[in-house]
Amino acid sequence: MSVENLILMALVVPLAGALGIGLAGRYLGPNARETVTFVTAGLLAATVWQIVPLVYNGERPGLVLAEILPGIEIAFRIEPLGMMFAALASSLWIVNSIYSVGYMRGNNERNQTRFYVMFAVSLAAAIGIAFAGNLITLFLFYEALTLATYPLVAHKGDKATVRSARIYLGVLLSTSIGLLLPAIIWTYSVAGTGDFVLGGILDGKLEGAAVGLLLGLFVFGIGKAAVMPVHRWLPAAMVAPTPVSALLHAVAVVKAGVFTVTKVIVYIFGIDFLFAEPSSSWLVYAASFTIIAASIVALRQKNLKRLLAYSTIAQLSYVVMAAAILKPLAEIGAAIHMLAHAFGKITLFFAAGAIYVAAKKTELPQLAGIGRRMPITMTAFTIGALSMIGVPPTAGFVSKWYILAGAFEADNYVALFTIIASTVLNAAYFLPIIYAVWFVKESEGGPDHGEAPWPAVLALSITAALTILFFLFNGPAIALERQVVEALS
Amino acid sequence: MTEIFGTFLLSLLVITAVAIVRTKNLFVAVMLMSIASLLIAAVFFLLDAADVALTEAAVGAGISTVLFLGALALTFERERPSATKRALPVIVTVIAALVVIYATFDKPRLGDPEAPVHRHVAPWYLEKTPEYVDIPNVVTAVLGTFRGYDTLGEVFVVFTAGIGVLFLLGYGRVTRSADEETEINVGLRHHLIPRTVGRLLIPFILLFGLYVQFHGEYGPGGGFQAGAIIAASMILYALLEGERHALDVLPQRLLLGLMAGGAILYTGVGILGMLLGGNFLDYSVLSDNPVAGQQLGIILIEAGVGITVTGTLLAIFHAFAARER
Amino acid sequence: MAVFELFNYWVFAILLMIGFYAVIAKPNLIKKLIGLSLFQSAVFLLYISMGRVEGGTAPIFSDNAETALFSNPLPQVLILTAIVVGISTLALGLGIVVRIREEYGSIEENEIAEIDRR
Amino acid sequence: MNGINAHLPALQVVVPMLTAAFVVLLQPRGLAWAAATAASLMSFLIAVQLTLAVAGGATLTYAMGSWPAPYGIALEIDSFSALLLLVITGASTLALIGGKASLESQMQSDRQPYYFSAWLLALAGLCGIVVAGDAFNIFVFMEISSLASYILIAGGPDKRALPAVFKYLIMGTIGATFYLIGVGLIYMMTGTLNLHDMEVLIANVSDQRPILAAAGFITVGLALKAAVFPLHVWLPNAYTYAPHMATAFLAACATKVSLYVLLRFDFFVFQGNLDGHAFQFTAYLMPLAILGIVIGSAVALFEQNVKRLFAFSSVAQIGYIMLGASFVSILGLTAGIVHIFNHALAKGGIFLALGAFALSAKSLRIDDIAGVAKRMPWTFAAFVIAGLSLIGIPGTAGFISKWYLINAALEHGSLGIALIVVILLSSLMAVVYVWRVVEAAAFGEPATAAPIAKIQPAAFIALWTVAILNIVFGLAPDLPVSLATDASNILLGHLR
Repeated sequence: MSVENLILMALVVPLAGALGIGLAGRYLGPNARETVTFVTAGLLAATVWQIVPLVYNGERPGLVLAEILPGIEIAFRIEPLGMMFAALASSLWIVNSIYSVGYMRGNNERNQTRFYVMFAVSLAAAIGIAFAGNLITLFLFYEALTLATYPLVAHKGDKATVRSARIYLGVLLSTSIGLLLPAIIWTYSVAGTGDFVLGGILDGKLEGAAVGLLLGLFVFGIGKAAVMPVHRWLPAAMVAPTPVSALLHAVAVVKAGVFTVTKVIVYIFGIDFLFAEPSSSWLVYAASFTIIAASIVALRQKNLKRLLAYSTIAQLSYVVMAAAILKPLAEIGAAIHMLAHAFGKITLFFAAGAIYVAAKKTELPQLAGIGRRMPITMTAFTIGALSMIGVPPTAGFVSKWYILAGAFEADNYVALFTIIASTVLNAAYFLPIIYAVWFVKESEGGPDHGEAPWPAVLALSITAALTILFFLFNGPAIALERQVVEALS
Repeated sequence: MTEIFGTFLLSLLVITAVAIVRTKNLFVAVMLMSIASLLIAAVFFLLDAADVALTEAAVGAGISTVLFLGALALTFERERPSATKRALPVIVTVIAALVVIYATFDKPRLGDPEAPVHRHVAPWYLEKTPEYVDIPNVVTAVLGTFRGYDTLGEVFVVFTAGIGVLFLLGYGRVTRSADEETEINVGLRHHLIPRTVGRLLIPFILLFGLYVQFHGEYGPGGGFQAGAIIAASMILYALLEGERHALDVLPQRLLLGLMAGGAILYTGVGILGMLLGGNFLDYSVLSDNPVAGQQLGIILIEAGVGITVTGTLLAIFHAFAARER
Repeated sequence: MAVFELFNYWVFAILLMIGFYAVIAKPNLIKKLIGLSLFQSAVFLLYISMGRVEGGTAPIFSDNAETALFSNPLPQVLILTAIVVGISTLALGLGIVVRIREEYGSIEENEIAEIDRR
Repeated sequence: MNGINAHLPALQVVVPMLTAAFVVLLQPRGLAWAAATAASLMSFLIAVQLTLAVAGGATLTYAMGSWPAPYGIALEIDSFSALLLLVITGASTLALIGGKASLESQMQSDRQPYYFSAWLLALAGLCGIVVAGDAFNIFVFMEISSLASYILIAGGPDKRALPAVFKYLIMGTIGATFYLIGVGLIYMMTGTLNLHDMEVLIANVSDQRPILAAAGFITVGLALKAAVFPLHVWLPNAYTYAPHMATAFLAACATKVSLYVLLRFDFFVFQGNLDGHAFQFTAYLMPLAILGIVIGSAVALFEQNVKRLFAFSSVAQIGYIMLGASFVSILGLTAGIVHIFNHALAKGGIFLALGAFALSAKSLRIDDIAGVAKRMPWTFAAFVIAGLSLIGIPGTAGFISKWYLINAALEHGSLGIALIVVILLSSLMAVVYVWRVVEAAAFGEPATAAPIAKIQPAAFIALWTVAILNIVFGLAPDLPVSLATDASNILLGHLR
């Protein structure tokens, strides 16, 4: 199959899958529905992975779907960052689907068909973001992702949930319409194009404070990157069922955000152009502030999922900060951190969801001693937490290493300090949990329970294993991302 | 002399208008409105607009007065005194007045034959009417053929209004039985003098209407005026003999048929022109001789106008008159 | 004399304003329609006045005076149409007023607004 | 076939008009509906043919009665008219198909033949305005369409429709009469009624005061009919209490036709000839447009009746069109004209969906439509798509207009930036008011047991056609954009 068709397939498969899931859910019942989900997820991953070797070998396949207006196209072009993002999202979808079956059935959730349908649609949007060849295409799928995840966030449908979902949609839509859209239009009107070109398209077209302003419109317009103060939607999104939090709000949606930021920095501004432009240096400070502040807030959380949400905010800003260091090694670090954080964080969310299904526990103090009842889950949780801190042999160590190296290269002491401080803070909020889970005695009178349903356990085991494996076998991924910066010099 | 008379009439008109706005009695206002229409008609006549004068007299003083009275019968005769704020209306009115006065200073003098109005299109009509249409009344020629499309539109405006009133008020449901001695049933049958005089008048009015209809090519008149006049005669009949009798003579279904039929006739003539190789509303192809074709076309469309106007005005009148308060 | 030359237009302006005032200031719906009729009549006057030619006659050819000066036929045609449009609007407006009276028991704008607010 | 093609401009008006006369005679009401729909569909096909004929900037003229132009009445069709014709006939056809079921529930059957006749007259009137090349002819057809629209609105089941329509009648007649005064003043100074002729002759008028006054009267009169802020007061109630199918039709095209005349008149006749008029056009209309956008959206935020909410949104959207036009630039005019098309798609879809909701809810107050999404999921989905288009989410038609509008604003430096802020602000307000409805429909708990009704297949088809068109013209907006670009070139071509 030609690569153009593969790109199309990658977009069409989840959409067709959504339709199939809807029909199966309506007429055939839950088993058929979930079978369709798995088939779709498998097909999607297979499609995406077929493109990986091509990109790895230096090809940059593309496709123009339609020309909306003269010069404004719906076009796709796959480069290493997007390739990695697509591969990550599509692969983890399989794992997440396994988990979803366990979680949704274990919890007797309502409207499961809608859940699976919108999940598939969200994946299609995420793939669209990953493959987008220009700003407009990216924006299109970015908004589609926001809208497709809204019903997932509002899934429960009660008043509090709807209110949180309103914050979710309100923040994401208003930042994207109010800031990102003007930024895109500005870019088009200045550069005459919005295509992602290695080395950027704005060099020489814009200078001085305008650069910093445009960068600001982009960074805060991309609300999904959750740089403070536009992070409020992420804790709000935690009202969603855990599989949603896991795949979307630890991987697809938030990574779409930082992915977009990275892509804008690398392919729209160009890192050399930005590095030479002092008005853009504020971004490192904003990201640093977000990392430290979010970590401090996380310290004070009592609810496990909210703690994870704030941890995510901090980790996302790692990527933004790494991208903003504007040095090749740091850009690699940014890309790798997307992967590393994804494995670790999805594991943590899976674990949190498993705890909820098995024990209906959501608050930190309730977790004392739970390690004895759910050893597999809590082992995975521990691995995830260590990866967040950046302890070897976990994935988190690899990416932190690269970011640190990049910070040295740029002599960026703010970034250096931030990384060290946040590592301490991460340890400060994760280690007590790990300690309590394994070594504190369980309080009396709690429910008697074991592990969560097996699909959930299977899923979190896989992702925990991936977290470790990535530490050992990260060569190909790094080689892939190195292409982004090597082509530059 | 006519200027002075015209000025006198116009001054009267202004005074009447002020009185109309000031009176609290709506019946009085309607009557004054009828007088104002007659005054305007007279002014139009002085301004050499015979066709318009005739129309204004028939429509403004006649039909619209009847309609107002019909509506008053179904509502209230007196305006309620109210303490609404006058500031905004006054300001808006004054602004509009200033704009108009501002514009007036440059207007060509009344009756100036060198004014641009008279130098572009109008001479063409006067010059070409004998050649293309060959009827004496240029107004009818312009109305019927040169701007026949406007007139078609106008017929449909009338038709729309008829549809609207029937839609809103229904067929004028005459619900009581025919034997009952209500005003709707008996009209003025028990009043000897109006009945006798009225009955005598009706044939003459009808005849005059038909004259106006078919004499439109030669003198002032045409479908609209004739329609209004014929409708007036039938309205008089209805007043004298009662709604029920009038409806027996011209039942609602028939009126509806007239409404639509006239419009269809007019449009049909237009389409016929199209089928015979001309443009829409091109009458010259209706006959071998283009001028005869034009004349035939004008007679047909004037008939269409007359039919629709008669039907619509009567339908509207019945809708008001037969509605019970 | 300038007064006579432009008098028609001034009467047009005055009538227009009287009618306009009645439409927007009077709360009585029938009074509004009366005002509207006056308002439109003023415009008729404007058109017919501009069509007048001094020393002219109505634009109807007669056998004996082929060379006579005629008034402009076009404004007359337009106003014929406009008069008919006016009566049509009036008929529809009155129909609506009658229905309002049946539904609300009033034809005063402020009273109707009051009923609607309830 | 060539013979028929030559007559299409006339048939565009004649077909619905003649059918209207026949429809009242068709007492079986199903037949009246069928005839009306057939005529409307035929008008749509004629509009498509005409669009093909003028695509690329050609102008079709048609001499009524074969009389040459300034003496007889000429019809004139260019890209601008074609776009409007597509909107009008398309909206009418889809509303007729999609609204029948809702009309059955809102009107006794013996009144329906009149109603469908009035519908066709409104259609014919609107088409007649658009194809007209003669100032007075525009007035005549404006009156047909206005009188017919009054009937369409007065058909609403709620008694409040009556005062609403009366207000509309008064304001509409004032607007039309103002227009007539303006035309009269121009006629007095030039001696012609043909728009092209006026353009040429008006340049020779030495004293501009009557022309200036005429420009004022015409602009105000048409702005009244187009519900340009602050002359919009008739619109919210009229749209709210009209039968749903009529709201869908009229909201999609009625006010826009007046805007069309306004733009056409202004650019053809005034802007090239009056000193400083282009500047005045911008100076007067832009603030009104902005106020309309902001205030219309703001009122919609707090409105409890869903139809009224979207009626106020229409006031804001008219502001967008005016804003685009007030730039007096290719991009700006394109934005405004494209928005005429796109807003019709979005608003038409929304009102069609609301009509379907009304079958399954006690009323269209926001509390009463709670949970309607569960009863009518497909209708709801189409509603959401149309709503997104109204907001201007990429991938929907609404986005295209926003894109052009913002690009047009960017040409204006710091003023442009301020305008962009306004546009984005009102988009955000649109997010809020659309989402209030979405949230209530999707997650609200119905207070009382609402009647369960299924959407009729015909309504379903019409609604989804509109919804899909919203997406199609968001991704492939070639048709409206090229028509609008041609149209703005034509308009600006008259400025010399």
